Amino acid sequence: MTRKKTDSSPETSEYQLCLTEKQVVEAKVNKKLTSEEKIDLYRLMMRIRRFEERAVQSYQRGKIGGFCHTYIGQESVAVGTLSVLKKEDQAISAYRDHGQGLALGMNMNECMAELYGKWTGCSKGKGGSMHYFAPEKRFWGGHGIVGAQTPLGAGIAFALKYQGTQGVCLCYLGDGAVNQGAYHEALNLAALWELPVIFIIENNQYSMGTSQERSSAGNPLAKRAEGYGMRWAKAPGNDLATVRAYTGAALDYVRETSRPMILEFDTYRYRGHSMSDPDQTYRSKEEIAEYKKSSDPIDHYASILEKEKVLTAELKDTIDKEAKAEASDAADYAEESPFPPPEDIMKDIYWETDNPDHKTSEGTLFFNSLND
Amino acid sequence: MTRKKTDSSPETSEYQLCLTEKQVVEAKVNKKLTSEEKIDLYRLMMRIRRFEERAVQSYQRGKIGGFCHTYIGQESVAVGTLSVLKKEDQAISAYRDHGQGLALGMNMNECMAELYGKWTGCSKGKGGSMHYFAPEKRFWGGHGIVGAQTPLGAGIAFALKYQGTQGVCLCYLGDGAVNQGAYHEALNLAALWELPVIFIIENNQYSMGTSQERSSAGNPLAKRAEGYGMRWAKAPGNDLATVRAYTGAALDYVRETSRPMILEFDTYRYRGHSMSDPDQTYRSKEEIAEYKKSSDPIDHYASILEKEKVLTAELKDTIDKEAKAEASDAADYAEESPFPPPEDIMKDIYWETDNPDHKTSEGTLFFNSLND
Amino acid sequence: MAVITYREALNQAMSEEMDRDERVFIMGEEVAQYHGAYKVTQGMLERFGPKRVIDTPISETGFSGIGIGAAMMGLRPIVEFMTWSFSYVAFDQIINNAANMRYMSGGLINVPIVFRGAANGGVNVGATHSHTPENFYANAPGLKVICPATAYDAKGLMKAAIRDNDPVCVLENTILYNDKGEVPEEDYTIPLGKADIKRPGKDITIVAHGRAVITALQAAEELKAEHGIEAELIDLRSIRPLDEETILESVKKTNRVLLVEENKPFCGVDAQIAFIIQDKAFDHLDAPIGRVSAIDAPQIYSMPLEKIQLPNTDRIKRAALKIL
Amino acid sequence: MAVITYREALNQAMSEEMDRDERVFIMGEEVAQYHGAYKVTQGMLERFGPKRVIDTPISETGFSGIGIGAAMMGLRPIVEFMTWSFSYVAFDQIINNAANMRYMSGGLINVPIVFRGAANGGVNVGATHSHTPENFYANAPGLKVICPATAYDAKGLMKAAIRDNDPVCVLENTILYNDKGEVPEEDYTIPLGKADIKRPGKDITIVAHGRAVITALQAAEELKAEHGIEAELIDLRSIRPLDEETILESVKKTNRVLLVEENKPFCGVDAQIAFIIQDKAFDHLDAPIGRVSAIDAPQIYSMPLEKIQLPNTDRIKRAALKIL
Ligand SMILES: Cc1ncc(C[n+]2csc(CCOP(=O)(O)OP(=O)(O)O)c2C)c(N)n1
Ligand SMILES: Cc1ncc(C[n+]2csc(CCOP(=O)(O)OP(=O)(O)O)c2C)c(N)n1
Ligand SMILES: [Mg+2]
Ligand SMILES: [Mg+2]
Repeated sequence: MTRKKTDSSPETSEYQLCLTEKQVVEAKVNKKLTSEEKIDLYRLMMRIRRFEERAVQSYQRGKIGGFCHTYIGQESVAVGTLSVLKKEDQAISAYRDHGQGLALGMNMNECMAELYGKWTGCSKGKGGSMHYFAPEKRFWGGHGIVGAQTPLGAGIAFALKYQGTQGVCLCYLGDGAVNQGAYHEALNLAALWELPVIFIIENNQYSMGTSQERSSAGNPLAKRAEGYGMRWAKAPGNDLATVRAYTGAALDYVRETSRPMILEFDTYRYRGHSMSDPDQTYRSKEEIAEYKKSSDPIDHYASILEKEKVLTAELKDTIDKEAKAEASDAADYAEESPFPPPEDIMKDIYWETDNPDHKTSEGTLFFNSLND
Repeated sequence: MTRKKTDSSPETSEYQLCLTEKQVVEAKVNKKLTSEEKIDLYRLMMRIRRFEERAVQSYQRGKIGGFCHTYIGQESVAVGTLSVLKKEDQAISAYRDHGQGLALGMNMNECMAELYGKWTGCSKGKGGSMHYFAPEKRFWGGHGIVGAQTPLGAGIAFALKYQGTQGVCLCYLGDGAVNQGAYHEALNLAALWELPVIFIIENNQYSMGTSQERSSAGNPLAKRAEGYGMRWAKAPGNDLATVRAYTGAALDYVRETSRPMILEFDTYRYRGHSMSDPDQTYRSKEEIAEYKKSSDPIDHYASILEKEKVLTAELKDTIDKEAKAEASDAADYAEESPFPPPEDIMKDIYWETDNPDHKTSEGTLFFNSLND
Repeated sequence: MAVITYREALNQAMSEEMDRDERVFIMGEEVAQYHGAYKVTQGMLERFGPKRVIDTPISETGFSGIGIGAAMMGLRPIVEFMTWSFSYVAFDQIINNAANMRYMSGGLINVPIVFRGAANGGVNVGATHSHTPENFYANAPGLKVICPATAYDAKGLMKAAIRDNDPVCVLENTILYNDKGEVPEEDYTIPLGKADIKRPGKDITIVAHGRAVITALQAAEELKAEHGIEAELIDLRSIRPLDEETILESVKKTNRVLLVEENKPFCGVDAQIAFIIQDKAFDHLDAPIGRVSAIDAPQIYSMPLEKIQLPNTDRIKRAALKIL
Repeated sequence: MAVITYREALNQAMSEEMDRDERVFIMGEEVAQYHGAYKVTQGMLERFGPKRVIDTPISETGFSGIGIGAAMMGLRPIVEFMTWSFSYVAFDQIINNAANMRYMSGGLINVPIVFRGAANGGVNVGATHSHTPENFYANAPGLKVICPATAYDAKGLMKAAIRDNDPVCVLENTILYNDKGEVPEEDYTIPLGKADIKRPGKDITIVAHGRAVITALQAAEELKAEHGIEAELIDLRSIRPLDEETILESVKKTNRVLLVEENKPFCGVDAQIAFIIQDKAFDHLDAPIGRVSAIDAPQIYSMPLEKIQLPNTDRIKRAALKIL
């Protein structure tokens, strides 16, 4: 490893990374933003929002199957964290993955088509909403089993270190996922082996219908880091600048020391857990309305940019319209795209059968076929 | 639940339970001990030691199969902790379970016979060294999969609470086991649901050939409790009075509040991880010799009792001789006991087939038989 | 008889047993306040209170282990997996602690626990969420495994499972939850290990379990309508114990067998059934035993393709005709 | 040719592949400083250093997930389970992340990882430590599963597994580690999915895998000596992919089949083999296919009884004679 170590294991008082408001504002990653970049960030959040709103419509029209977990309300977390990544950095998420996918540059067409189960989807219609992938854009997937992506995230970090790069892996998980054994094992291994991974808890207050206090002992969740001698921070997730500042500071620390960290961002999801959640038993309509009104990450950023005179009412409108149009086009694209042909069921199972020229094994790999 | 709650979740500074030397000495559980009881405790440790030494011999003579993990060097932990239990309290352990079994009153015959794979063994020769059981003595077993007993321990506590008793479950695990996901889940659940369980980490410094620092990030191990808002303590495990004082204090707290705790005792194993561990790669002979000389729990307690004039050289000798004789008799008993008959392979699988009068199911439960 | 859904049947079974026996309780993710991800536990929190209807964190290893520990102590837990796919993070607890406990303790302990939840594909939730592990769990001596296909069976089997003194895995199916059927008002149980002939016939024996029973029944009707073939349809209901007798009797009558399941083929339940039939009714077979299973690929998301991947009436009829 | 142990063969295979490819590394409990619980990795830490020979905490879910993540990124990890029994705490990682990753990503990713370790009974370690999950893992499309029985096969198959671009589970056997056999000095691989006829014969086909091959070979010799029966013994070597051709050819010649495995019977590998044979060689069978598996109980500790529980020569001969 070529990484520099700047400190030994933190003293109790030093576990926590805290930024003052001033530090947030003056953070390098925020300071250096041009107006255009700010607008791009705003646009990205809006595109994610409009994409998903369109997906909701499509779901309601029966175009999308299975589970579909929207990210609406949480956009600032994906956009904020991923916007400060460097080229060699990587990301991996859970099933609520539309935000990360789009924020990493996946296009709406492939994302919408995946929801529709179409051949043109990012995973050829094989994965669906929960399983977006774009490795060439450094996105190692949405993953369906709660917490099970966290060892993978540590593994990606392991590879980055093994390969001698300076890259860091951002590994997202929910507030409910912290109680899976896999996460605990990943934390210990990452800390023990000094893997450059940042576990990002997107604390949207609920795991399905269960509030944090009904699922997790101890608070804040990120503080469990201390048990592993690991640094952590917790910050509001609806303010893009805050998210960027914390992620930037965390990335600096991790890049420098190759030590892992936990970042926890408070956020909120507006819709049910998935499209099939009636969302009636565990929180009030008022709670949702209140959050939307006071804390919506997109409105919040808009008002800042408006104050900064970076965003005009007109531009805001244009961005919105364009995002809606893009989402609508994506839905058309998805609609018009073909479903995978039946033979596709048997593809992408083994690298080997997909690459028959390099086949080395013999014998039967599949124990029935489409024609049986 | 009828338990009284005496406090709310502890403040950071209050997570840790610390006893001064004076408090240890004056602990109720230590104070009230009669000379006879002290001798009994001493005898129990010695009996465990001699039992295992005899088992080692038998293993070397090929009488015992598979894995056999001795507890030699750790006797004060089982004896100390279990000697302060009340009638309604329960215990469960990992595979290094001879100490807990004997300390809970299992007799040497059934224990030795189990090692020999004999029908007279506590588990009828079905479980072997790793799987001692004596539910009627409140011992819910040795368990072979690292960490997997910890949710069971929480479950036993769950039952104690559900049934409205004041009982507490002691759940033992090793320093290596803390890195299993199962343990993390058990901790969170126990804290969240306020289950009366004490997780006792027997920190013998190594998990097989891996030292604590090579397997666990963060230190002390028990401190991970704080992440779950849980109390903890760490104390030397070779001093019987200390072990008793800490366990007593922990039991009082847990009984009163129905909140779980973690207790960590430093201890040491003299022999290899199991009988098949050559014990050559990870620690020096000097390290072992030094510990034996300076910290042996039995010698240590003997010297205290000698100072207190409770133990005479003569009595010490008698106890030793008796323990050796008992172990030797147990080996004879085991030797002379029959192996289970072949038909026994098919017994104790389903309660139902063992209780044919109460059978409710029909059809085939077994898909081959001894006569096939 | 009342006509109720499969979901209601399960709910009634659990509620009645909880009425009957204080030691019975249920825990799992979202079973209480949310009334179950699939609403199987609707109303139970209100009826039995939070001591006996318990929401858990997302810690399958943890809470199934707690269930096993509590069962060792004499309680009778029902542990819901939101779906059985999530049991894979608790696999060790089920196999080693639930299944092996009695044996390792030389019979000193028994583990009266029910693990239950849905295990099925067909709802476009992709590879991670569509596992059907009845073959895995039935491989383990010490466990019992049942797969009810109708409301009547669901209730009777679930009640038997809860009263059983051994660990029982109940594999339900989200697609069946809304299916309605007649269910008697009075208390009844169905013994585990008793298959049910869902349709008598003489030309071919079709053996199925879980939702494959419903699909096969449809296919059988079509075989009759389209080809005049009378298929006998056996619903295993219980995988372990297994009603070999009913299967073999039917085979001896029809001499031809088709096995249908939603499992993946390699070492699926029907591999075992095929072995048993050829072993015990070899001379009665006029043709190789046929099998229709899920197509041997991870479960696909894409809606029209998942329909093809799972056994459907076309594939069943085609396979049956090949045998006849 | 050199005569080396099965253990040394595995060590050579891994070491040679690590020499050949920087991306290959090994991790697991006690693989480095301790040289492996069963000394399979003896000397590798010294040779390749701690970057590539890595001791792990007891966190099978964690480190197998790390292996999978690293493999997604293009590394080629070898993950040792001290025994495969301990893979049950990592079951989800293997099934969902290793096996399903390529499919869920529509082929964007592949996972070139080897999971290896011993999976066997017969050494008196009881029910929790004696699992043989080749049937479970081979059930999952996306995984490959091999079970070498000799030093030669172990080396050639292990090298092929490491070079393979898909996840491969290698199930070894602690009882075989000391077995010696001839192994060529030069580089060779054995293609996965190629069975090996360990003994030619004409009277009956015996199919086995893993240590059951060794037991069956002994039984075959005794059948010859005691009864003049010439059994043909097929060593599957690879469970998935499976060499159906070699099996079927043999069956067509001998017309009688006995399947031997150390798996528990219900849905064991041999259930599937039996299905395939009766499906594809129905008319060639003169008698029901026989099976000898571990006796259907959790693995017993008691030494003489475990000998009875596992397939032994007596049980194999008895079963063979029944078929003949
Ligand atoms: C191991 C496992 N158990 C249960 C589920 C079902 N499930 C999917 S998401 C979810 C809630 C997760 O909540 P959280 O981690 O807070 O993430 P959020 O949905 O809020 O983004 C549950 C219980 C699962 N996918 N995997
Ligand atoms: C899940 C699992 N992984 C690996 C093992 C093999 N194993 C048995 S004991 C042990 C070391 C445990 O060390 P520790 O927890 O410190 O307990 P100690 O042996 O020191 O009492 C290991 C790796 C196992 N039994 N279970
Ligand atoms: Mg959440
Ligand atoms: Mg230890």
